[in-house]
Amino acid sequence: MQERLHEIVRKLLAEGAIEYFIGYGQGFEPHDVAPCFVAQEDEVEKLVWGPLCAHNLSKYALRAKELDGKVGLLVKGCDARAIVELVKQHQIERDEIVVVGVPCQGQVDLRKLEEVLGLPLEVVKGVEDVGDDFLVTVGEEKRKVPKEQVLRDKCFYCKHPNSFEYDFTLGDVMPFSIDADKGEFALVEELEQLSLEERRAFWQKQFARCIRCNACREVCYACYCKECIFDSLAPRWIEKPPLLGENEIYHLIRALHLAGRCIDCGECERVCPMNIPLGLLFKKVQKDIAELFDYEAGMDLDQVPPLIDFKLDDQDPFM
Amino acid sequence: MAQEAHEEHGDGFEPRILVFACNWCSYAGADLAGVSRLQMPASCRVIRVMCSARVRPEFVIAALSKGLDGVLVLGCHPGECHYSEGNYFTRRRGLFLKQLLEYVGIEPERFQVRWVSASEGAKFADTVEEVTEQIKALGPNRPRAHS
Amino acid sequence: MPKTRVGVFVCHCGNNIGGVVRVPEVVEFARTLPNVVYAEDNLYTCSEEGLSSIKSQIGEQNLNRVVVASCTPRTHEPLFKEACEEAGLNRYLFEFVNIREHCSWVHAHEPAKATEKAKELVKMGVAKACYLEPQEEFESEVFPAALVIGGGISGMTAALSLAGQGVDVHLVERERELGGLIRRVRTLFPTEQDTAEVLGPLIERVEKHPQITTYLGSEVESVEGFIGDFDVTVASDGAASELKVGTIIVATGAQELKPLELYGYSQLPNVVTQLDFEEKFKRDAEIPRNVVMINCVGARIPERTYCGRFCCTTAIKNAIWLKEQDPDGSVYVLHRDVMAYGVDIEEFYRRAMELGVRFLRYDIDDPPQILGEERAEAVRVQHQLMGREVVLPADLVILTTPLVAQEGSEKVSKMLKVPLGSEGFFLEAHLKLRPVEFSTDGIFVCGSARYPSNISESVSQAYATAAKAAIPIEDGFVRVEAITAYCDERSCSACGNCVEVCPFGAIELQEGRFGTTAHVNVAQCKGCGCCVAACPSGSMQQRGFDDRQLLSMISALAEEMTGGAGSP
Amino acid sequence: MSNRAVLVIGGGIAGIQASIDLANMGLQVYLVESTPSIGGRMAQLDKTFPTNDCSMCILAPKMIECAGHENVHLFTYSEVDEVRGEAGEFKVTVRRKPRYVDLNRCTGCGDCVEKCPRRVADEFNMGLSQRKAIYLPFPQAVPRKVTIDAETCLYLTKGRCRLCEETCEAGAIDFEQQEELVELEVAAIVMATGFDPYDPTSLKEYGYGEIENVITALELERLICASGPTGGHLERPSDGKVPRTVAFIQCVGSRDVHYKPYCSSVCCMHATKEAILANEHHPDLRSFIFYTDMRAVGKQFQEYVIRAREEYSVTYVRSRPGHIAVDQDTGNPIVWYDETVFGEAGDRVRRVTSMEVDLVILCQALVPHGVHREMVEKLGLELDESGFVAIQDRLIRPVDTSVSGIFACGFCQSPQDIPDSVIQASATAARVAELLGPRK
Repeated sequence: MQERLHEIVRKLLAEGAIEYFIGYGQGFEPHDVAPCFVAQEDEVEKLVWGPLCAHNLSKYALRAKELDGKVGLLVKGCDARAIVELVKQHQIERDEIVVVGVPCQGQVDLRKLEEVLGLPLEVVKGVEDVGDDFLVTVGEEKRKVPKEQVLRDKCFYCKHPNSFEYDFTLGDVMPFSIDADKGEFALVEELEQLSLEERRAFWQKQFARCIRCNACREVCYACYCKECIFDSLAPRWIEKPPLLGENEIYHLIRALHLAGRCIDCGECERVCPMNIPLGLLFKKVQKDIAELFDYEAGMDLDQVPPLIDFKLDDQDPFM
Repeated sequence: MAQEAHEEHGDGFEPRILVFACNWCSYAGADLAGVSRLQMPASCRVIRVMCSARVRPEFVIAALSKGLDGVLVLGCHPGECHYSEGNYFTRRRGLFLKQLLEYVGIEPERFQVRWVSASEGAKFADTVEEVTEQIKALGPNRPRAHS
Repeated sequence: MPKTRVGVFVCHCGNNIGGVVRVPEVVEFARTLPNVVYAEDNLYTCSEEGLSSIKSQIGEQNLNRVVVASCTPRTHEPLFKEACEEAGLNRYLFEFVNIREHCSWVHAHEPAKATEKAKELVKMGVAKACYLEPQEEFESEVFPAALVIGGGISGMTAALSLAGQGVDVHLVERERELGGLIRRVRTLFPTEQDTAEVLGPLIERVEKHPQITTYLGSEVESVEGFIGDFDVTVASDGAASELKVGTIIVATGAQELKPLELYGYSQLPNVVTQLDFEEKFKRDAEIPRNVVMINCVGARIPERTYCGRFCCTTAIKNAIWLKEQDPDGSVYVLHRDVMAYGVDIEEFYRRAMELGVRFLRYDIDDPPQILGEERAEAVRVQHQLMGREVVLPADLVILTTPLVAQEGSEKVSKMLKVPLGSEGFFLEAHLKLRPVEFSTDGIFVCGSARYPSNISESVSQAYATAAKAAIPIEDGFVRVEAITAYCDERSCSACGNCVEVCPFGAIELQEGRFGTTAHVNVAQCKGCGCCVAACPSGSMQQRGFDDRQLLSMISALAEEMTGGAGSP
Repeated sequence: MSNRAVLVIGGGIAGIQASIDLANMGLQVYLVESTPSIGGRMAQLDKTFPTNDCSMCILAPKMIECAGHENVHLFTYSEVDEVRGEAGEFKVTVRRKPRYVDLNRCTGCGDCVEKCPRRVADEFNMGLSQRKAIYLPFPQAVPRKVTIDAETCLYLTKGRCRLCEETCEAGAIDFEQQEELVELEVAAIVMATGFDPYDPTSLKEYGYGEIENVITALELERLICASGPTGGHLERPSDGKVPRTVAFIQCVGSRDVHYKPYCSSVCCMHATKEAILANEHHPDLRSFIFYTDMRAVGKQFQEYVIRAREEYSVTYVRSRPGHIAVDQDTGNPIVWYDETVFGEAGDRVRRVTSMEVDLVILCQALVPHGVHREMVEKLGLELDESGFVAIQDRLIRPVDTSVSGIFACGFCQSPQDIPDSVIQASATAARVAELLGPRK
């Protein structure tokens, strides 16, 4: 599949169809994959593909704005929804970018892997997808690790293994489900089962740990505002020090702003240095938007976002 | 005065509730309550906005996180908005925000949306009464702003 | 940017506020608030004394913000803004705090709490005031023509008066001819003239008037825009004409209630309504000998609580008419109260009695009964004075029913974005002092569209609307209150939320020096602030209601009452 | 028409509204008011039906708007002396009565009022309290300037005192002030002279003036008004005790061929309002309204009456009392009336009975204002049988008088409530505008 990718990108660059291509490349550590920009044909070999390519590269599509030419992008099924949203939110023109869709059978959650191995990630030399398992190279030996042990949470209920939004595709894979009976919102529902007090305690604990490094915001494809309201001095929505109250405002307002925009790429949770389970917050947002307004972000260019739309017969508990 | 102050504060916790009222219906309703001398708990502080749709959900989040005991958003009845559709957006925002707040452990009673028309002075008074009672029952909203 | 200097004026409003809220304490507290350099109390801040004090203090203390804590902004705000302006302070640097309707009046028995609340409200007001900015009011032109919806007596009068004042008028009537409801009436109260004598010349004047364009068999299909610049589509037999007008008068009238299922109406041939009577019997049909009228049919009942105002007059008028046709015939009017208010109607009432019309009061809990199978033979009713039942022979029973809301009122209401009241009639801006205006500028209402009114009353209302509708047109412009939305293009990333939510299509994404950003058309913006709440980055803001101002109020309230709040 | 000035006679709500509309039409308005302040009867009302809006609260902004309008020229404490000419070119002489106060200097501070030793009945409070000989009619008065009442001022009547002069730091007192005649040329005239309450003394059967606790509706209005003589505390005249039962008698002098044959139009609602307000003051207070027909014919009026009955313990008794006696010990009036009751057989029978109450309110007829007749003569207008300004064509020209160029609105042309007066006021503006033709 990687070869097919190189082929396509080489061709795009040769034809001058794109100014550069954004895919995944080897990071400093063997286990570490990073976004990789390729502008020359002879660089395409740098591009890699595998179970460690978690990043949602769609955010880089915004780069196209600054260029005369186009940008090429490698896009997983899940991330493709971001492309649709960016077009819907007038941030990019679809024809400013060339999308290369890549089929995906699940990505590794490095934190889980570290736990399962009981070893520091540094020892991991590589990971391959071999169907129901990952083949993890630890030092010299190769270890089979069942996917259900190390898969990212969001990959359990993967709905889009194939990119449905592409100009070129690296082929199809069968839709798969590790755990069919485990619904998309299973984890949220568990939390909803708890009492209000328990939920409160849970979230207060999480929010209290936030150091407001803004990584979740920086990585989010939808946080493209020229000036974020959290950076504005007048009005000053939150004070700088990461106090619980301020953090709560920060995360709840982000959840609000992502309502109808969050496409479940899971980047915020992945990059959080404090391991705050932001997925649980944003999954809830998706769940409510779906249940209240029958809306799923990034699926339909023509569907109006839920909070800037209304129906005369929306439910009305307010009397 | 001290005597009277004592009597008045005898009942203990008096919630501080922020009320957003739209200029055309709810604020007029609140005025009517006043003109009709309908007595109600001294718990609410009204901020006048032209339309309930002006109320950023961010305001509600901020107010509750800063420790106010409750937020009440009042608008014209659906279909009666002076700007024809504003309150439909208010309704959707309200639906969504209520569930989000509840999810992170904020009692739903602390954030409420109600429709009060210019002729519903009594309804305004009743709503204030009712919401105040509900929030009294919950007790103070633990301020987090500086914890 | 000069230092913020806030002046606070707290009103006793006689003892309306002062009788509950400890005003001097509030003033003391105000003095401790950030940026407050002056505070005083007034017996009546709205009195000339209070106003002149505001003016002089603006000078002496060189205040650049003024906060008045008194009654509701909905009545007095313009007054205080004027005062500020007269003292050279931009009217938008004024903030109103309501400590009467929202405080002293509703916490009359809790002076301590009311006083605390008043302080907090003042604190919030001051916090907001600190962020107020001077504003220029946008002036928009008024297109020199008016639209009158409805060609009845009200509509025609309004049209003629407007034209008489030199205004071009478009008069739209749903029916194929002018005249409205009273075309079906034979004689008119109080002059008892034949309707034709009155209506004929009026219609002729309307048709002849060079400045009136009449659209018969036509309906207003859509209305877009705002005072001075309404785009109107009128549909006439499939064909549609596009009009531009500056102001609009609603004169759509009302319709007589058809009391189906009541007193055998629509089952018994000789049970009719007053309007049926006007149409059929008062023309050719022979005069019945014994007539019984029943008033308040379908009115002043739980399902329809209101009084039809002039139905009694109609009954009296027709009773007199009958008596004049046949002095020996018997005419009974069964009523619940004879609403003969004023001079003329009372005199009419007395004349009817002199002519031998019998008025019997009936009790709603023991209403009259119609006797007879095929047709009404008689009416049985409790005679209150005699204290026993009486049976009145009847050749004809006339039911007096009220006017009910005109068909299609909802459509007009939605189209013009003006409200309907509980009875389904149009709801004016203020029952007492703004009876023919809507809260929406440039739109007025007269006649029975507003509430059942007799001809004289409808015509007065029509003239009143003509006066009001002509003024902006003669002025040639209106000022738009500066509470409109605006976009900070530097931070706008053009997500388009504002464009989507704006109910007036006032916002567009346009290329500008900061790339593609949102742009607000002030003339179209009505200042609801919908877009502001939908803007994630806070680039979209509303004059006089921006995020800094509102958030500072919230912070001011959230703080403990130590008095150091929400300052810039 | 070249002359674009208009004379408005009467500074009540009708005159004020007409002036504002005319001024907004770009016309020069001369507003002549006989008392020291505009505001008229509405200023005396505590609340207004059916919304219970505080009357002064909605009137005050109008008064200020009117007086402050660049096109309105106020002539308070003035009277129309003479009118000559015809539509388009009336010549009017206005007589400015001496106020003995320099309006440009007076700050309305009230120091002089403090010092003035002479107390007289306060007409604004229907004589229920006293004012000084130098006075401000009411707190929101426009203009907010004091006036010396020449009839009662000690210096002007007895030649000594001048305390006010000594007190006034602004030096505004001017005893030399003479009456002033001002000549005006106007194209049209609007008459809005309003009403006076009919003096019910002549209806001996009701004992007004004899029985202390029998008062009129307008007196009660002042008694329950926060700015009234009792600061809004409802007290009955005889002993200052709070009444628990109040009887309202409707149609006192109205609908009565011996007095005023017409219906005064507003009394049914006025009484209902006062009964509601009284009950708001004292929730255990019960009211009985003795009426002939309950003429609640306006928007929300029936609903108002229903509310009065259901929520404010108001009982409506359909009867016209024939006589009011008094219990000498308690001072309680006793209302004699006949009513319909059910006999043993369940049949209705009329019987005469009586009811002892703490206070009786006479809802007296309302009649054209005192200046009315004189004004009508000066203007050469016709009157109708009831003494109101005659309207030639009620149907099509409801505000046109018998003289072209002269229009009438409000109570002077027929009994009506505030909204109807406001409507007619605006209607006169339209008629004037039609007469004068387009601007510029």
